[in-house]
Amino acid sequence: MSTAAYSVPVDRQQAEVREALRFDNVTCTFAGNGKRAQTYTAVSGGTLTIRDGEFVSIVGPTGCGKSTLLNVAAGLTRPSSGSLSVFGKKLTHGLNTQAAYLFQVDALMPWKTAEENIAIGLIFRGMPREEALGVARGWLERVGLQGHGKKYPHQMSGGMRKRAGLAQALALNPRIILMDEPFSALDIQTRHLMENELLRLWSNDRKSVMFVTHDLEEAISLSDRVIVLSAGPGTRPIAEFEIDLERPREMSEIRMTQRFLQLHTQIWDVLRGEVLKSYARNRV
Amino acid sequence: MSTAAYSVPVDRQQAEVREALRFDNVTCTFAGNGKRAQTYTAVSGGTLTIRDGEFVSIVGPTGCGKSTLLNVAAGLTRPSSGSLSVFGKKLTHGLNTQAAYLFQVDALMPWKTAEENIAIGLIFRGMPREEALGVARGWLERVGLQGHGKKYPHQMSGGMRKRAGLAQALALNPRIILMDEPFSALDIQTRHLMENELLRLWSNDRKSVMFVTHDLEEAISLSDRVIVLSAGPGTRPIAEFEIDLERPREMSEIRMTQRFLQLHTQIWDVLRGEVLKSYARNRV
Amino acid sequence: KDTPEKPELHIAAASTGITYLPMLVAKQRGYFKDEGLDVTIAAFSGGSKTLEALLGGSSDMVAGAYSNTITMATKGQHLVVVAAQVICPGWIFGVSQKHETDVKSPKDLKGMRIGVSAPGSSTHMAVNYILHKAGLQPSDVSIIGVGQAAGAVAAVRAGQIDALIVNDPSATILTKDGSLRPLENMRTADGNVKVFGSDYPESSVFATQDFIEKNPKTVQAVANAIVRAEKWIAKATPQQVADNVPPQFLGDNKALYAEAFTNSRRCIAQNGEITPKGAQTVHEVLAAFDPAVASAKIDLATTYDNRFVRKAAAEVQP
Amino acid sequence: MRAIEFSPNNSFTVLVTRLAILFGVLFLWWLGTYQKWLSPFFFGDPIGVARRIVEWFVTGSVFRHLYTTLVETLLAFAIGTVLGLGCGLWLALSPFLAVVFDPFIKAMNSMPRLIFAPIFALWFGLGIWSKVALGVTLVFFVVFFNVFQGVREVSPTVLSNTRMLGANSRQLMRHVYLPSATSWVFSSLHNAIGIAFVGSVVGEYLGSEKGVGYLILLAEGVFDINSVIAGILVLTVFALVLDTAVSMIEDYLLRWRPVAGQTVAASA
Amino acid sequence: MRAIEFSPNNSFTVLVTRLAILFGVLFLWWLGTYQKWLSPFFFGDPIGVARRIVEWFVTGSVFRHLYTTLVETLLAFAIGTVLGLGCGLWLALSPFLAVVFDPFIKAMNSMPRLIFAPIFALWFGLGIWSKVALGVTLVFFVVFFNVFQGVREVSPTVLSNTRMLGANSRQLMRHVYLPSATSWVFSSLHNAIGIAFVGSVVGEYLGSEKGVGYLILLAEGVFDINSVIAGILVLTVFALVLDTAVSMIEDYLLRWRPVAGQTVAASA
Ligand SMILES: Nc1ncnc2c1ncn2[C@@H]1O[C@H](COP(=O)(O)OP(=O)(O)OP(=O)(O)O)[C@@H](O)[C@H]1O
Ligand SMILES: Nc1ncnc2c1ncn2[C@@H]1O[C@H](COP(=O)(O)OP(=O)(O)OP(=O)(O)O)[C@@H](O)[C@H]1O
Ligand SMILES: [Mg+2]
Ligand SMILES: [Mg+2]
Repeated sequence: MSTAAYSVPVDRQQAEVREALRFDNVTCTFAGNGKRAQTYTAVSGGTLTIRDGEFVSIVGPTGCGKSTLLNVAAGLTRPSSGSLSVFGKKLTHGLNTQAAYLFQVDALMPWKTAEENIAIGLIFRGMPREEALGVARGWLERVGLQGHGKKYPHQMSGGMRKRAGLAQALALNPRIILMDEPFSALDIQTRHLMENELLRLWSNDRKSVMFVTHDLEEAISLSDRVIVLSAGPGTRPIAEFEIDLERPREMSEIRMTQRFLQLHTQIWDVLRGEVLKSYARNRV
Repeated sequence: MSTAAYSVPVDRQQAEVREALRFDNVTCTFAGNGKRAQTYTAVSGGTLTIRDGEFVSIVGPTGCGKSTLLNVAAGLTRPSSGSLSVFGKKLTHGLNTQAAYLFQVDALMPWKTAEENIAIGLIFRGMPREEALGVARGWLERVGLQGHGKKYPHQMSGGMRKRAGLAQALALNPRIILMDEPFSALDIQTRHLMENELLRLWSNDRKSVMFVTHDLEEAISLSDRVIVLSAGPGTRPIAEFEIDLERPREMSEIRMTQRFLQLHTQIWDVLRGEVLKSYARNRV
Repeated sequence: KDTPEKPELHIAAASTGITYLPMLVAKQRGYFKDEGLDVTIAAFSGGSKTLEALLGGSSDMVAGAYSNTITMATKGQHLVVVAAQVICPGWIFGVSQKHETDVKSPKDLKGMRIGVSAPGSSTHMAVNYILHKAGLQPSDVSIIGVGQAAGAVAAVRAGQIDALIVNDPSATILTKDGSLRPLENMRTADGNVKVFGSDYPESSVFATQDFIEKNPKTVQAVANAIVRAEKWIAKATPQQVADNVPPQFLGDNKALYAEAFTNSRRCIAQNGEITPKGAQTVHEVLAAFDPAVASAKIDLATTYDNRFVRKAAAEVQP
Repeated sequence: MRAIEFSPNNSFTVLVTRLAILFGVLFLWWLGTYQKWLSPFFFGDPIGVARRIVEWFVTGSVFRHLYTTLVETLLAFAIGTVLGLGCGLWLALSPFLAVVFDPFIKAMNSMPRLIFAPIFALWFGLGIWSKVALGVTLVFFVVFFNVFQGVREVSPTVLSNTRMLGANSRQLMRHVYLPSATSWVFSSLHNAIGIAFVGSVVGEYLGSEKGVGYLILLAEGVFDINSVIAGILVLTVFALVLDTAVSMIEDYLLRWRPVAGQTVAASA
Repeated sequence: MRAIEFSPNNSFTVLVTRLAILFGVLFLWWLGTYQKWLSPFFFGDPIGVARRIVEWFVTGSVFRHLYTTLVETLLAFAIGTVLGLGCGLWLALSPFLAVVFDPFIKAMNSMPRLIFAPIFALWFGLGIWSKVALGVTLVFFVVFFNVFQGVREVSPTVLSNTRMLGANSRQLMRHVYLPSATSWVFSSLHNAIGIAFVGSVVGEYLGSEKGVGYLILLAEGVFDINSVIAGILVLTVFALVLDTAVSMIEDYLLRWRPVAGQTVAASA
């Protein structure tokens, strides 16, 4: 697939800068409803770094602020304080044009068919329509949607929409990939196939990936590093784990290895604590 | 919680009829786009039964037709041929009023806060507003959303919306519960808490549950019976497994038992075959 | 014959009723054409709209009330009548059936609702004048604009107004079935003199001074056609008249039209002239209520120009 | 299930019901005027109206009037829609200007435009353009308010996603705002068609040399109510034709919509 | 970042820009008429207009006219909105009737209602009710088309969910259709306010004994263009007041909406 010619402009500083994304003391406070309502601080003092070419997974209790962090990384949410740097440059306004973002919720254009949705990003980058549709059809096949390309989003199942979204984001061949639970609506087998596909793509030219998931096994088996977020409100990264499993990895096999189980237990201990804390805190 | 007085009217035939839901040779064919477009048969000749008080999980490759079956069970989609019976009565028009349905996608009313959303079903059943809000607050706590009751759906995270939807459906105390991947957006720990909660509720008065999931472990650990669907198009149930694990079950423990792993392997073999078939078929 | 400077002429008509017959007949019988003019008559829903069209430059001439030239003179606009179409306005001022018994003369109208074609129009002025002569103030009555057509008829019949000033054919319709009992009849020379004391020029054809200066031949051609039509009308039977009105100005009720014509024919001018006395009367009527008119120094002789019609009367054969 | 299915997709039943209503109303009208319950002076009579319409078309006298009015209406509709769309999009996408212009636009919308007819006549002459201008001032606002709101209703997620995919503002317009606002636009267009006709007829009614409004004005002056009604009916038919065209475009553009009853019936 | 922030939330900049535009236009108007570029016959002059307005309010002569027009407008607005809402909801929820009535409604919308003024006068008298009737026929369609479309745009999932929760049709209406159609309704209301004013003024223009339309007509009859403009301006101010009230209700009802820039700024 020759998408490279249409990919996002390459930053000059790339070679020197080793950090794809850098969150500096990021705080996100949301306004409440009404005038006298309390604000809600979802993320507070979040400092973390995704190095260039690194695959980082973010795990944390539900509702802690993972999607919020991704929105900040994409430039869609401006932090209340703190800053985000993309390849060393502060992002003060506008979107993070280096990144592709797979949203947690459906975000396909309902008025376009699956293949048009996948092709549209390429068309935005100036690829001729026919060529873009050709590339899109290749992607459809890769995410197992061949034969469903002419369906509109409302005619697809939840898992199919997720996969179409995945293809849409990846087809752009961006330097940073932000993914919010991309595989949660898929059955395990399909999920493994997708995970393999993702890793294959990633290892080709080492994109920087920020990957949010609830599935700890998935996080470990895919990542270079797993970051655990604390329970909200005022979420911040509380633990980091380097995943020193060898690459290339085969999804269905790696989960049986000794080191994997070890890491799983370690991370799980931290994570469980946070979840219980979150649950308890909500329960009061 | 005294929701019983407001629950759906109890069918007279209940005692005699042993089948909560019965799909008789159900076929669902969807129209394509445009005049000359092909139709797509998602489900074909689907025959299955959910007995009264039974907890049945449905698994199958993504996009095979699980949500379609649930829609038929809810009376939202009318099958192209075949029929659905609810407690022995054919459902020829209207909705299945005995059932509560937790949708795969977000279905909360965006103009109501979390607690209003949960209370609304009770209000529809004639419970005074204040009382209903009281019950709703109880449910908020049970699904770990205490303190978030005044948030509108767009202010909640994906997992929080899912849990609010769960509370909304369960608060009605219906005789049949239809659930479409209710826990897929939750972290494992929260998921276990929710699963336990669901099982506790279910065991209280043995509702009939039709539970769609991608997580085979979840399916096995919750259910009385697991039904595997074939790959689409023309999906039909191809295998059934009685889960003879003892109840009550504790989520975090049951997965380690011998019988569990045995069942898992059995079901997995069938399922994997279907997924691969589905993937291959799409790949052509 | 001289060819007109502006052969394509647009005339804006404030109404196309009986009092505009000379123009309509001239058009239908081809008199304009005979003078080398291609006249288009644009119908407007009131006098003020025609003036706006004239001053805005979208019409060349106006068929409208003479009083307009006086009002406009106070605004610094110099309009000149070149041919009168009537010598009396052709109005009936009457009371509705309901008040037939209690209103015997205009002074009994105190506190009542009086319909005019539109507030501020020439009918409104005339009503003011009539009331003034009867010793009433304008504020003693309410004035309602009801138009001259279906709206006016409906308003009288439904008893929504107590008195009405209206011209034909509405006047004929309303008096025939007794819905309106005339108090003043300005369709006859006598009735007209009783109200105003003299001729009362109303419907006429005018243009801006500018236009007349630049297009004397065109104006002459118009005057010729109008005078010729007036002469023809003077001799025609009502049936002939009805047959010589363009169908769209006639409707499908020729009998009604003929009857209305019979009632109003005394008003149709015979030679297109405006008399100084008549002009004086109109000025008085306006001056009684419009302070702008009362205070302005207007040389009435400049508001009309009888030269064209006199020349026409001398030359034209019906 | 029932002998007759009152379903919107059963075009036979729909047609029959429509005709029943149409002829019912016509009959009541005829009866009312025939029995003098309704004054024929105001309500004409259906037979006279029909005769008038036939006469118009047989003699062909109506064509130039009809042509004028249709041209005015179509122009007003087209120009008003394009302007409304343009301004609606433009302001919806520049929040600052939207807030600044808000009171001015609302003020203009609340001005009785009829009163400007003379000014339009001044600027655009007595021909079709002054009527078009009047029509445009009516159509514009109907479209404007809906487009403005429609653009703001775009799903924030779809919008964010498309922006992340690298769309520039022109592309956002074409691929997100316009498709998303389509149903808003068409809702306003259905209204605007009628309004455009009203605009041209009223414009003609206030002063013109031809057109159906002119016919109506003249007919009113001589109490020819049948011609008035005939004029209105002829226009109405054209309005419906135009509306059908708009509906067809709408159906085409909104073909991506979920439709009720998605499953194909067994018999199909 | 810049010295002046052109943000819609900066109410000072907004106000200044608005005033600048307002006075700019007034100045151009004044200059145009003063220099005779614009004919004072058609455009009056701003100072004369201002003097006229002051005079009206000082002598109080305008109040009974203003009162009449406001009452008519409010009634037309209220009745038209309620009817439009009612019919829109009703038809949107009965697809069969909607399809059947569709051409009739569109036909009625395209009828030039001005021409019915005599019939309204006949039915409703020459008092305020005939003007209200005229206004209602205008407002109704604007609201109707939007409500009708708004109801059909309800998210199918939310609708299904609410039906599964056991809502009856009245409850569906109240808890799903109405909230979901709210932005549609309000979009039409902003338009309808202006239209209601137009309706009453035009109605008065066609036959009345008081009201601002009457004032305007009277002034037009004696070519007092300053009074015409003064009348229009006074009405416009009231239209803006009414619109502000509608906007406030709208903001309250739509408080559940996601707003842009959800995070609280550091300084806040
Ligand atoms: N616009 C908003 N207004 C108010 N609160 C918000 C808003 N958006 C998010 N929040 C709050 O911020 C917190 C974090 O939300 P976020 O969506 O980032 O969670 P998450 O980690 O992605 O959870 P999940 O795993 O369930 O998707 C939640 O408590 C949520 O209620
Ligand atoms: N309205 C529709 N029109 C056309 N095809 C449809 C429609 N709804 C569903 N389908 C098709 O039916 C098939 C089954 O869809 P369904 O949503 O039931 O899958 P699912 O088993 O729930 O999948 P997932 O696990 O991804 O949610 C899919 O191939 C889908 O494309
Ligand atoms: Mg999230
Ligand atoms: Mg599904």
